[in-house]
Amino acid sequence: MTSSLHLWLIPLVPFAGFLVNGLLGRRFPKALVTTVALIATLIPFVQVANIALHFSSLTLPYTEQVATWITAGNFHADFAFALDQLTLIMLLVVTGVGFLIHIYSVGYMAEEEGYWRFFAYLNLFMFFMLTLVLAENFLLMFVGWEGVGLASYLLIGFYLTKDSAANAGKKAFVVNRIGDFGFLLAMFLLIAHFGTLSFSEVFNQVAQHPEWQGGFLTAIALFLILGATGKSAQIPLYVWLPDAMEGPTPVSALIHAATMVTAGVYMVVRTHVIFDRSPFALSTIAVIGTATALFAATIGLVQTDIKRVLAYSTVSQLGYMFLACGVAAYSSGIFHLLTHAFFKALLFLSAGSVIHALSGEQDMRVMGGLRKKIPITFWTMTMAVFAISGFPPFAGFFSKDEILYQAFISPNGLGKILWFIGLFTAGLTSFYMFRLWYLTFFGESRAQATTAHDDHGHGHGHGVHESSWVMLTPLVILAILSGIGGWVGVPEAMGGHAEIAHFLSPVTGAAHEAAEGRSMELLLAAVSVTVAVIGWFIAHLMYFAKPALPAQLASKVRGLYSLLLNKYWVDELYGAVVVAPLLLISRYVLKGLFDTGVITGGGMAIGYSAQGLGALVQRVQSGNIRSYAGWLALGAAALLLLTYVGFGTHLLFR
Amino acid sequence: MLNDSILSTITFVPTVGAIVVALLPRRGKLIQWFTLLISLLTFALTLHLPAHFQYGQTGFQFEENHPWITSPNIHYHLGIDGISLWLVVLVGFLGPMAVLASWKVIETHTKEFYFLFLLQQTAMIGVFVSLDMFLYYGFWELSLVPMAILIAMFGRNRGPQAAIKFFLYTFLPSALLLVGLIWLYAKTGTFDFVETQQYLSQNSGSIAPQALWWVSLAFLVAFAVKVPVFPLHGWLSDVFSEAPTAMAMVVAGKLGLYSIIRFNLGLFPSQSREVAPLMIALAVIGILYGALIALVQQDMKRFIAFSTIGHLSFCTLGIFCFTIVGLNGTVYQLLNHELSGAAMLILFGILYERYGTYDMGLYGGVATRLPRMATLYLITMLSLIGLPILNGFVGEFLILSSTFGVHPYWGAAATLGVILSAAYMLGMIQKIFYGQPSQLVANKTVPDVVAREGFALVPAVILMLVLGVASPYWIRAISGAVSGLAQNVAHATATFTTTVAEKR
Amino acid sequence: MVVPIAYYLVLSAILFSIGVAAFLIKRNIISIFMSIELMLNAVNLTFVAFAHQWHQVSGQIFVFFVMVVAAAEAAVGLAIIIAIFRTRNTLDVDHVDLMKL
Amino acid sequence: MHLVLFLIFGGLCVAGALNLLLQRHPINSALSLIVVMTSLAVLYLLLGAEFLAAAQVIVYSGAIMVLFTFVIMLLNAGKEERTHGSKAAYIVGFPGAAALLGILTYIFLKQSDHLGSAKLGGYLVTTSDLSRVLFRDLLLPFEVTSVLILVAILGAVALARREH
Amino acid sequence: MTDTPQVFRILPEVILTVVGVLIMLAEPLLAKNASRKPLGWLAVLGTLAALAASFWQLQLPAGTAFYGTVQTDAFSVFFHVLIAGIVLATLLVTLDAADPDAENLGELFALTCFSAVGMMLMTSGVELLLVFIGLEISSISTYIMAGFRKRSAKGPESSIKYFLLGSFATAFFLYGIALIFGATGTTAIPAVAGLLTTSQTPLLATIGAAMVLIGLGFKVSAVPFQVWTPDVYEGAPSPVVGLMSTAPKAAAFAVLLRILYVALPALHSHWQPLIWWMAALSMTFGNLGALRQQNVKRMLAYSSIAHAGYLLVAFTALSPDGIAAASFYALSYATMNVGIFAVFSHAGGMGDRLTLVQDYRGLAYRSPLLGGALAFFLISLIGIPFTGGFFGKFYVFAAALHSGMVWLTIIGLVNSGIACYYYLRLLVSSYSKPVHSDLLDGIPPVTAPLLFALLITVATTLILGIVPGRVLALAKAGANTLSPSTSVSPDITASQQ
Repeated sequence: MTSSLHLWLIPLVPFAGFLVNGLLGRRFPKALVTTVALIATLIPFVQVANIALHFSSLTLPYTEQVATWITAGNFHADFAFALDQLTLIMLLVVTGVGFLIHIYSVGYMAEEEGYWRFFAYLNLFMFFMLTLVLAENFLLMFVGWEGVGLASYLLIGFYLTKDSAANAGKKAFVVNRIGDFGFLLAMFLLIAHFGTLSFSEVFNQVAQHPEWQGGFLTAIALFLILGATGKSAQIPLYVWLPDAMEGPTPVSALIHAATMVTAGVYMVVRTHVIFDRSPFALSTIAVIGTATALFAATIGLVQTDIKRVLAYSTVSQLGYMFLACGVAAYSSGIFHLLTHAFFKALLFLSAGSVIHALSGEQDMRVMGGLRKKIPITFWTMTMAVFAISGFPPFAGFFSKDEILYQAFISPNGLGKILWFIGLFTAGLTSFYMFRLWYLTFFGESRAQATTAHDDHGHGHGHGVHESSWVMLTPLVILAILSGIGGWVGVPEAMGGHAEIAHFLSPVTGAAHEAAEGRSMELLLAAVSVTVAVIGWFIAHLMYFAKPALPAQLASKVRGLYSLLLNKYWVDELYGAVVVAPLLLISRYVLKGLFDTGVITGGGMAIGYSAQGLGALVQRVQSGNIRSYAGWLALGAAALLLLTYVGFGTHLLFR
Repeated sequence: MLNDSILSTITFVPTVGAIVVALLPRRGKLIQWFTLLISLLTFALTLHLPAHFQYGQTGFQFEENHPWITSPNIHYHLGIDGISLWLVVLVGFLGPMAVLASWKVIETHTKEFYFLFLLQQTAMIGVFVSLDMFLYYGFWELSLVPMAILIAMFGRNRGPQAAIKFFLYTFLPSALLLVGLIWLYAKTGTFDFVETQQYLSQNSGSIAPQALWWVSLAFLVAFAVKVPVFPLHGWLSDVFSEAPTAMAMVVAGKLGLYSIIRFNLGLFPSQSREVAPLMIALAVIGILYGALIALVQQDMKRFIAFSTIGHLSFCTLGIFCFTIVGLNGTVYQLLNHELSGAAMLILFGILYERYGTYDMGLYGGVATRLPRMATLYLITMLSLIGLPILNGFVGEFLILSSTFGVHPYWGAAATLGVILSAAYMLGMIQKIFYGQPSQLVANKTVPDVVAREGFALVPAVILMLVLGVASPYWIRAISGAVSGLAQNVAHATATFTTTVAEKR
Repeated sequence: MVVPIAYYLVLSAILFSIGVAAFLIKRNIISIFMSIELMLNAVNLTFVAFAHQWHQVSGQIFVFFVMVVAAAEAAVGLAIIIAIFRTRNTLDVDHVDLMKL
Repeated sequence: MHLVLFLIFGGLCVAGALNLLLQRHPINSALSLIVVMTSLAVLYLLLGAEFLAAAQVIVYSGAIMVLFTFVIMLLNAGKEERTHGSKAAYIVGFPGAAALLGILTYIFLKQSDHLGSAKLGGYLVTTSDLSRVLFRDLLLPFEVTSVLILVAILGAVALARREH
Repeated sequence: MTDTPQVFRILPEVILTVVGVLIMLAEPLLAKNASRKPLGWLAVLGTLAALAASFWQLQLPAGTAFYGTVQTDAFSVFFHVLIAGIVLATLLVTLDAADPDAENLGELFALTCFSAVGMMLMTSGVELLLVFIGLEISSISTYIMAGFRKRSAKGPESSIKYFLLGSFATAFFLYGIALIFGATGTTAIPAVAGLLTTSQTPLLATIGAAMVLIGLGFKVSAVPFQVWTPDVYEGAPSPVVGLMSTAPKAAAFAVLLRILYVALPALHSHWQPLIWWMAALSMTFGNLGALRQQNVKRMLAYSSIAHAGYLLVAFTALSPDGIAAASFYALSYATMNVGIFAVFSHAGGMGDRLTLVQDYRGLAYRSPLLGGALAFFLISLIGIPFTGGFFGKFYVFAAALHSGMVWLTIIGLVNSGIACYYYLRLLVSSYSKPVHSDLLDGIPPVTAPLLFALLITVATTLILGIVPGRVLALAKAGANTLSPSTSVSPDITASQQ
């Protein structure tokens, strides 16, 4: 069935949804808005599922050239879509998780005013994400890349009246733009060296020239990394993700957990041909990934807001994916992306359901004892907590373990150290996840009578209750997926046959087999499980057995605790080092001193000096006839002198 | 038959309209409706051009060449090529938008306003279509007068000073431009652009290089002031804050940039090559300088003025890379920025109509009151900062990629401008639209976007999307003319490198 | 005995510059007016001298016309002086400086 | 003899002119001007322009100077007082006048050998050839002077007439 | 002499003289307080007749009359038409501005006609004597007209200043003629050139030329001799200033053109530096002086100094183009200036009610026609294209640059840049909101003669700006008659390359 798959339809339907809701949504009833939004997400999911079923019979790589976008001189870029194994997985994740979250947000956003605006922006996001994933050249990917940044800006700033939301939105967009700056420079280098931006041509040229090692390829790779860190919230450009929690929870789930933030990883895997040629770039990715994982995990330990904890855990898990790409284990990176999409979306949605239940309350110190009150949310969240902490047989265990294993056996020198830090972070992950788990669901309820701050305005005050079914079904589905999601990639060592690695091998190249063989893999898996258990045990000890312990511990290491609580003061550091001086210079030096001083001042100076000369000239007119006659006589004498002296001297009158 | 008189009709329909406006009685909105009719008619006529434009052909089309004055050999010579084609259509398109924008804001002296407005239209179209340098200089100077008088009449508080400053800033360098023109006439014996171009390219050896250098500098300075390029931008923020919206829309950018492309690159390729490093440096500084000051501007009109300086510096950057891609990007970016810049100015204008102040500090939370206005602002803002599917991105990308190819470090510095533009634009949107409704906004109920304003802005917004997505239709015409220019600059560089070699 | 024409010319030059000097020094408008008459007379002398040298009678005719002009100027000048006297009742030229700068 | 006469009357002229300069009272300067004019008339005689000399005495000193003295008397202009209107007249004026004199005399003396010399009776102009040139060659200027005189009268009347 | 009767050569002058005399005769016949306007219309008719006569002279074969004292050729006709046009416009403006029973209004009309006669004689006279007499007639009549408002303090003062300094300069002019006569033995302009080559004392002629330049420099208010202009223009009534700043100046330039290019082309290496310095200084001095000037008429006095400078630039071109440019500029400057003074005299009246720049605030709103006309003339003075002012300047600088005067052109154009500041200040103030509008209430409604005068001036400026072809042809024909043999230009090209 090699007939055209109409790939262009996949992004276009959500865009149509956006247009319909955007333009006419205000006058539509809520139900109509919901149906339009859901259909606009369902159709691409169905189409992708259909493609997935017939996938084996496709001739790959399948590209679809819709129209030329820009042609100027010898530069050419067009609207072209491509499909291969990697795209298929990403499509499945985006449409699948996207559709579930759409259903969830029907319930979650029911009472919000501007309901239609939310779904319009959500559909817009789907359009840009699908364009990003399906793009066949860097420029179209950049369209998606900036587009998702825009959608996240709109959705973070959805609550118009909240200043903090607007600030967070602006921060997200600007930091993304810094990442896009890197992406742009990479594209310019590509144009300079390859003359084109389409993936197939670039990769063919790279393949034909084995002698190209590093040099400009490293430069391109490094700039791509800068772009990726911007989008996937890695050090140093991760600062916007925690603030992005200002947006509604479904947004955090969809954009800031499952799809948008993984765009960086997808881009690295898509362009792995370039990265393979520069070991330096690969090791930078690995180092950045590991460092971010550890760094975010440590901050996550002490956070009190439930969504902030999940945000830092997302940054940390993305660190793992970057680590996987860093050690050239691209398929395991994608595998972790897949599983992470399931359980992280589940965590956010269940957290949303918890917040919904507590009518807007997000501070864990005020929660507790919800196990009985919201059982289904409890059980689904438990599945997710076990998955993320890396307990077999849940999804998280297989994908995270695969990454650690690949790190351990990776040829480049840092492998062992990275593995160890990864392991330690896995322990921290299980600790803060179970901390969250205990604080939210166990112990007695610490909710004071008046809920502290009701910033969402949608908490209907009558007691804690389980969310409606429209919110719970996605939770259940995602819980199932988090459970069985991992089985797709069970390594041979544990009896599975790593379907996902084989499935992705045509795109990411064959995963290299380790010399030590299976026993080593089993040993490492065991080690990681024990670390997860230790993490759980400590969390159990501190938050279940002796609830007073954390306070004492915190008072003993006061300095470290406040350091972590205030997120290493990174935001303040950026503000002081970059933002404040920039504003200061532009306000006083540029605007004050230079613009008014030099430019306007210069003009005025010329004006006044001319007027001064004019005054000088005017003084001759003293009004007295005799002085006039004097000037006349002098003029006459001067003229006569010039005639006589000027006899033959062509002085100046050129 | 129509083809050889279309340009004259397009140029002089507004003048005829102006004369009729002068005679109309001052009853009700008669003058406004009539001016709208005239501007729509002009726009329709300009649409005739792209319809009958032969894309493959190089050189000028729709040419009209009649002798005008014999003793100094001056001809009435009109013609357009790929570059000026779309600029004429742009002026046509902006006409009706301007009239709609100033429908309600201009209540007193409407007759004078619309008379001078139509005169300004003729002057601008004249600049783009005239190929005889005397005629060109005529229209170039004429375009100053209506603008200056309108600024003086309708300035908010420092109208007269701003008018004089604007006039002087452009008039003084154009006086030197006239010296250059006459000097060229003394050498070539004709004012015709094409003949002068041939003459200069054939026997560039015989003319004293030093004198030619000064003449090209005079040309460049006169045009750079109008763009405005970085150090010569003193007049722009005053004019923007004083001029009525309809005038501020058309004042910056196109005349200066078009003239640099047409005359500096056309007549003095090797001199432009020599001055290129300086101009690129000024352009990049302009980008960053404009963006940084826009970041801290509190007055809306000055904000848009510095943002315009930033964006137009992109175009100057594109010109002086001398690559076909860059030049295409420049002309396209010029088209798009004029469109989006005009739309943004109109938006500021209608906001001023409602709340009566341009100070951003007083605004806040307008989005809750005027959602449709907020959407229009959002889309225009996105197009200005270069969101990919909108029109701002295509030009910017082409310029930056070509600059990066020629001067990587300057290219990288210019790309920083992309970040800053996002920062200050979003800052503006947040100050005005998001957050709690400010005291000014809260207790004043104003209508959202009315039909009249909708007619002015919605076509512009749709065009932003269409220009962003379907750019080959426009670039096809531009690249034809531009590749000719790039070749003769490249050819000149051959001679240039030799002259540089000798100099060392 | 012969007198070189140059002597006459020098004499007329002296008279001319004395006329100019008088214009600067004198305070009374009528005296200034008289200094102009003196300058005209100096020029007449030059004319007659050159007429003698070139044996051209038109030089002397010129003097006649200069006289006519001087007469006309005298009439008008004195009328203006009377008009000044009527409005400012002073003849001192330094007081006649209402319009300046 | 010609030289002696020239020196006498030349000296008289210069003396009269200086006297005009130095006198404080306008009537004295008027009289000194009359002296200058009559001595000029004699110089004209030396240069062979008898008719002109007569005209000079009659028209110039007779008519114009009489008009001057009449007006001086009419306005009974008193002695001038030393008002210092402006120093510019002196600072700028005198060097100008001196330079003027210097250049002219220098040039005349330098060219004097080309200029030839004036002999007494060398070139006598009779009234007949005077009138032939005046009323034939230069007829138009002669007629036009009538317009000039008309303008002068008109002006004098317009300015000096005492309104009702 | 030739077939055409002699009188046809001086037909315009004769017509105007007759009209002047008729006015003088009719004036006493009118009742004591009857309006003198009919006399004005008589003068207008006379000027129209003179205008027609000078056009008619075009088809006469070029030739001299009255024993070679007067010559009619394209050059003289051009200036005759120019002067007649100016006088016509000024008469119309005087008719509009003057209140009917003004004292000795009749004399004013007569004097205007006689001054026109004097100027026309200057332009067509080729005998230095006739030129001198013509100069005297025009000067004396302008002295009298300057002091027209005898009642006011400023009237007589401006007239005495103009008179004393005028005759001071005329003495120099006369001395110049004497020296030229001394060097060549003749006072006929065409003959001088021939005799100059054989004369032993060419230095005298050079000094004579300088003296003539001094005399005429005063008349055209070029720099070393422009001190009188601001005071006299401020004192004289506006219509008269309109006449004074244009017609005598044009006539003086015509005389200068004839003397320098017909009589003394061989001495160009001496007088060209003089004119170069006079031009450069006049432009700079005039423009700088006007920058701070608040009084409108003084400002325009400085501007007339500057425009004299621009015109002198054409002299330095030493080519037929230069002469044509000079005469064209004289015409274009005249129309602009007469036009703008028409507006001032209507707005300010004979008594100069509106003197300062800010008095004119809001003029355009109070009476759009006057405001529009003022704006148009100021734009033409600034030198905006499609107006006479621009084309005049362009043509002058093209001629100058063509013969190598690069630096002068740069100075000139930078000066025109500076100049637009003070013109613009007036233009902008007329379009800004009025401060004290009671002054503006005094402006009478626009009358027929003013309308007609404005029509002539605006139409001429537009024609000169947009289709100057025919006028240029006439100017070039005049230039060729002046220096047919391009004896002047060949050697200069050799020297300056």
